[in-house]
Amino acid sequence: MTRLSSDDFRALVTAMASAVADNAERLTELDRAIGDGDHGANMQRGFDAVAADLDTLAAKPLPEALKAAGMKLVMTVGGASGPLVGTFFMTLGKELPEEFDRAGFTEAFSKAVAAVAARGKSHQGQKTLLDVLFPMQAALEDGKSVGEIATIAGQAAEATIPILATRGRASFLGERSIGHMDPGAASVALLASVAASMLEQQP
Amino acid sequence: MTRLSSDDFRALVTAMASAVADNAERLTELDRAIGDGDHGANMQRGFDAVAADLDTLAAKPLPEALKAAGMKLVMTVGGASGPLVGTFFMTLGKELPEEFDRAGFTEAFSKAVAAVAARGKSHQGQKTLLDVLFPMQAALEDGKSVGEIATIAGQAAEATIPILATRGRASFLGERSIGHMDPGAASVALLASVAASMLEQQP
Amino acid sequence: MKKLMNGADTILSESLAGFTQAHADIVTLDGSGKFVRRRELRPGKVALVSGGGSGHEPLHAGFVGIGMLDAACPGQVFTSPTPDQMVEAAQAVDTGAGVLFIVKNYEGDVMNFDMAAEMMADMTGAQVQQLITNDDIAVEDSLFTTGRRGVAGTLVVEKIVGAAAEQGMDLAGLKALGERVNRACRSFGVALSSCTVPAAGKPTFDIGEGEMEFGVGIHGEPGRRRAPLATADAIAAEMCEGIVKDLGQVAGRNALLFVNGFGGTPLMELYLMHHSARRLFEGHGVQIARSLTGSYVTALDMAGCSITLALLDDDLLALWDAPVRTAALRWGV
Amino acid sequence: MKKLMNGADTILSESLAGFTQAHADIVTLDGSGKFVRRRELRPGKVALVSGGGSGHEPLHAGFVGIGMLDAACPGQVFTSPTPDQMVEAAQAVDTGAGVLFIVKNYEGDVMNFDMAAEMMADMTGAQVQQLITNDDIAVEDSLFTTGRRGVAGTLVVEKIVGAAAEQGMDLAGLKALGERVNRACRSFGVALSSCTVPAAGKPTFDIGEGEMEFGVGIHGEPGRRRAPLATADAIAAEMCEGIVKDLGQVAGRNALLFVNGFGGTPLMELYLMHHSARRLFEGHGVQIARSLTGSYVTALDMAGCSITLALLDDDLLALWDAPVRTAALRWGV
Ligand SMILES: Nc1ncnc2c1ncn2[C@@H]1O[C@H](COP(=O)(O)OP(=O)(O)O)[C@@H](O)[C@H]1O
Ligand SMILES: Nc1ncnc2c1ncn2[C@@H]1O[C@H](COP(=O)(O)OP(=O)(O)O)[C@@H](O)[C@H]1O
Ligand SMILES: [Mg+2]
Ligand SMILES: [Mg+2]
Ligand SMILES: [Mg+2]
Ligand SMILES: [Mg+2]
Repeated sequence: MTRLSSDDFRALVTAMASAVADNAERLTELDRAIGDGDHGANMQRGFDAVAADLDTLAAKPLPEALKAAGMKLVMTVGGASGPLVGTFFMTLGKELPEEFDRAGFTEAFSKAVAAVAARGKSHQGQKTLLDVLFPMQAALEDGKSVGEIATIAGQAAEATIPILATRGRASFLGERSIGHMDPGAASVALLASVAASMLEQQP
Repeated sequence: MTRLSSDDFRALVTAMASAVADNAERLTELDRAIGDGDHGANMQRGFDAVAADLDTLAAKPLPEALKAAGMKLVMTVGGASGPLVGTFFMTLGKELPEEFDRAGFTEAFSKAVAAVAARGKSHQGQKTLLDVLFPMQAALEDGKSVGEIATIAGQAAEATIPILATRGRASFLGERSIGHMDPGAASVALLASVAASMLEQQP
Repeated sequence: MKKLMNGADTILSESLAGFTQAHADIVTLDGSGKFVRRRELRPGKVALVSGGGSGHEPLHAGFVGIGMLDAACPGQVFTSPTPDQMVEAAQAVDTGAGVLFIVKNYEGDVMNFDMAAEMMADMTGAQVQQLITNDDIAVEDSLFTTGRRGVAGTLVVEKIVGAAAEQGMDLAGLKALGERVNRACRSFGVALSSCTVPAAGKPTFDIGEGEMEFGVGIHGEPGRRRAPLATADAIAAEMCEGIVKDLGQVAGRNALLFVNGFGGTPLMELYLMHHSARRLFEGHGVQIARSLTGSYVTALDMAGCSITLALLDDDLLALWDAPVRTAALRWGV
Repeated sequence: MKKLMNGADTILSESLAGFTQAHADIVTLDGSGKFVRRRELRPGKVALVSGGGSGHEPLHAGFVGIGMLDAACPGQVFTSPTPDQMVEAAQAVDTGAGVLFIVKNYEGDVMNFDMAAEMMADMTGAQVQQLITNDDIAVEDSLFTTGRRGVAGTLVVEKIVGAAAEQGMDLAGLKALGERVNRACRSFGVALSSCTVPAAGKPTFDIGEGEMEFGVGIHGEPGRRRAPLATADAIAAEMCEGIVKDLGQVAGRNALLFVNGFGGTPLMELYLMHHSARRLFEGHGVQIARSLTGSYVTALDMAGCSITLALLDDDLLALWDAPVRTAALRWGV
């Protein structure tokens, strides 16, 4: 059984927020190529807001903290990524018991991914962040290690490059969307790698 | 006694129109520096219109032809140069007898210059085309040759460079008008040199 | 980047403050800056709420007022607003007859308005309906994709639905009317320059001196293709032919011709495009019964324009003509 | 140069054609394209005729209509129109009560309108008066020079004089009124980019990424000085302080604050400037009683804006508020 302590949660959120800030320019650059050039700024605004609220959040039990963080993201990120990333954390919080094993986490994660797909009316293969979330889910189900999952997430983000977008702003470009990494996919891979390096350090 | 034949008039107008066309870009460039970048286009529009009307104009006696050419310039050039250059030719036509000697021409020229100054409510030393017209008038009065007058006109145009403009668009620039040749002055010097080379070829 | 601003983080709030000061007779800004609302509501009227990313000014706040919207929610530049904005706006302007959200078809906007509608239903049981605009034919339509963007036609929908709401039409009727107007509108855009998002500080796309982006939207996103810059007539021809083809039967129909500037293109060029487009549409037998020319649905400082043709029957023309009093559109009152 | 046009030699005529087609309910274009006139004249009303170089759209043709101008004469781009245009326009719209020429203070405009007035007097004995606007404080004034330029304040003069003409004021009264309004107006402009004259094909001046032209007019002429690009607040402060200083006593006065875009600057920035300027003027005790924000007196595609403050007493405010129905300004009718 795992139990993420309030300190772990703090550390995780802080690390995610600083990774997003450090990568905001790169994410925006990706969005400039096939979107509208705001993805980095959107994500940074959201994670900064969550980090600013950390004292309140960390005082809650983990599921509640995740739900509140997700709601905060919804209320601050805006754009397409706001409802999607927000829904992911809200659902994860809703589905995760306070104490959970790998199977419990995997189940909650799967439900969160399904909620994102439902919110986006989208599925795998459309050049969106789902193209990283689904492979992560499969890797979880396959029993892959935390480090392996992060690697898979990074590869999945790379694998969005040749895809023709049919969802999100990039879909407006038709054929011209081919040859660029999806910014939302890059964000999710980034968050996965942050989470992995945190959890790997755990005893 | 001189009498400008209808063919001479034709040749003169044609030469002026093509000189203006050839120099339009240079004149506009001068106007871009301290004006609004249209002087070449304005003059070209006017002289093209006069040239297009040449058959009608050349059929008239010289004074009438000059008046009509001036009126045509007024109706087509626009801007500040239209009323000024137009007034010059209109007045010259009004004041010039059909047959004239140097004194008669000098008198008509002086009246035309005075009419321009009245129209512009301006005088010498303000960085305008008057800074070429007045020296030309003085040279005429001094009995200078046609070629000398053209040279003086050219020098007078050059001499507008250090002047601080107090009339015309360049006056809006204050100190920044210093260091640039006045476009209207350049136009008048150009017309003077065309007239000189025509008249010098006369027997 | 050259903009009249104090900083990328305050440009939006300062601009909104100026907007509401300048039009204090028509609108007010909610205390937290979350939405712009009509100063005086009309009890019993269905409330119309729109919104979207900022940078498209005067859309949408410039269309708040008598005969058009009741509230507009401005997001960050080119970023859809968040659900709390729509919820608070809807609560502020709902006088009991229900709320219609008018949403441009971008997934960000659609999802955020969806969440807001769900929250409204959960929290207050208020009647909320959504109307999606998607008039941009530069994007291929399909059930399995995001579909077409909502662009300048949104103004036409907001004007006509706004007039009907003012006249007392109910929520279901307004949604159906809006869908009908949206189906009657087709738009196509071309850009001669990129725009520059304040936070990004540099142009969204690079474009050469002799090039244009054909089939652009209103976010500085690249268009369907890059093409050599052509004459206005050639550009208008390709835009108008596309619109006519997509509309199908147009001969003998009355229409509104709306030439919309993207922010960096002056009126001289827009009227020239009007001239060109009118001739082309008239060649197809369209009767240009109404005209609108100006920069109404913009993309910051982008140069270029869109052409919208809206086929309007007599009922819709009458609603177009009905009085409107907003910051950006005003007639009859 | 990137413009939506077919050629530099036809841009003006095609744009004018589009303008008059788009606003056929308000204006007509004279057959030879020499002037735009109000579709329906009001017999017995003094005729107001303005004009100037093109490239400032919607000025002046966009202000032809009920409550404003009776005719506008468009010159070539940035080149004043020719006397035949004013003469023919005046003859077409004079219904016997005389004609007032409203002329921005540029020597080209002044001389061409002068010649037209002389011709009118010679030919027809018609009553013609002239009203010169010169609101631009960026230029030092002097009796011995060209003096100040007429810029955005011209709109305010045309609106207020137009309203009084509609109400039946006579020619002498209108001229005096116009001079009073002109004296109450002060403007100052700043450019972030040059404009490009179609016939020239390249920008009138070169300007670096971090620079602005301070004290520009509306022809892409260089300003009083080149300065490093500053924040909106700093720019507005220098503009507004100059205006207040020039106006003298402003505390406790009612005013119209007019933030005017030059063609390439979007509304978001103009409203931000409104916000900044309003605070500065209010700091001097000015009561901002009316606002106008938009691109009304432009310089082709130039980026930047001017700020105009017009001190208006109750009479002038009432005339500002009076109904107007033109292509570009419309309220109350
Ligand atoms: N329908 C959708 N389903 C899943 N992901 C989506 C969908 N639409 C957009 N996205 C994701 O959102 C990302 C864009 O986010 P962002 O740039 O913040 O918002 P916006 O597109 O509104 O500017 C895309 O890269 C993509 O991964
Ligand atoms: N008041 C004046 N008196 C004499 N010449 C003038 C006056 N005003 C302008 N000019 C001349 O006109 C020239 C500019 O002509 P042009 O560029 O065609 O007109 P505009 O200034 O209206 O654009 C100036 O270079 C100057 O020589
Ligand atoms: Mg984006
Ligand atoms: Mg000039
Ligand atoms: Mg966005
Ligand atoms: Mg000029």
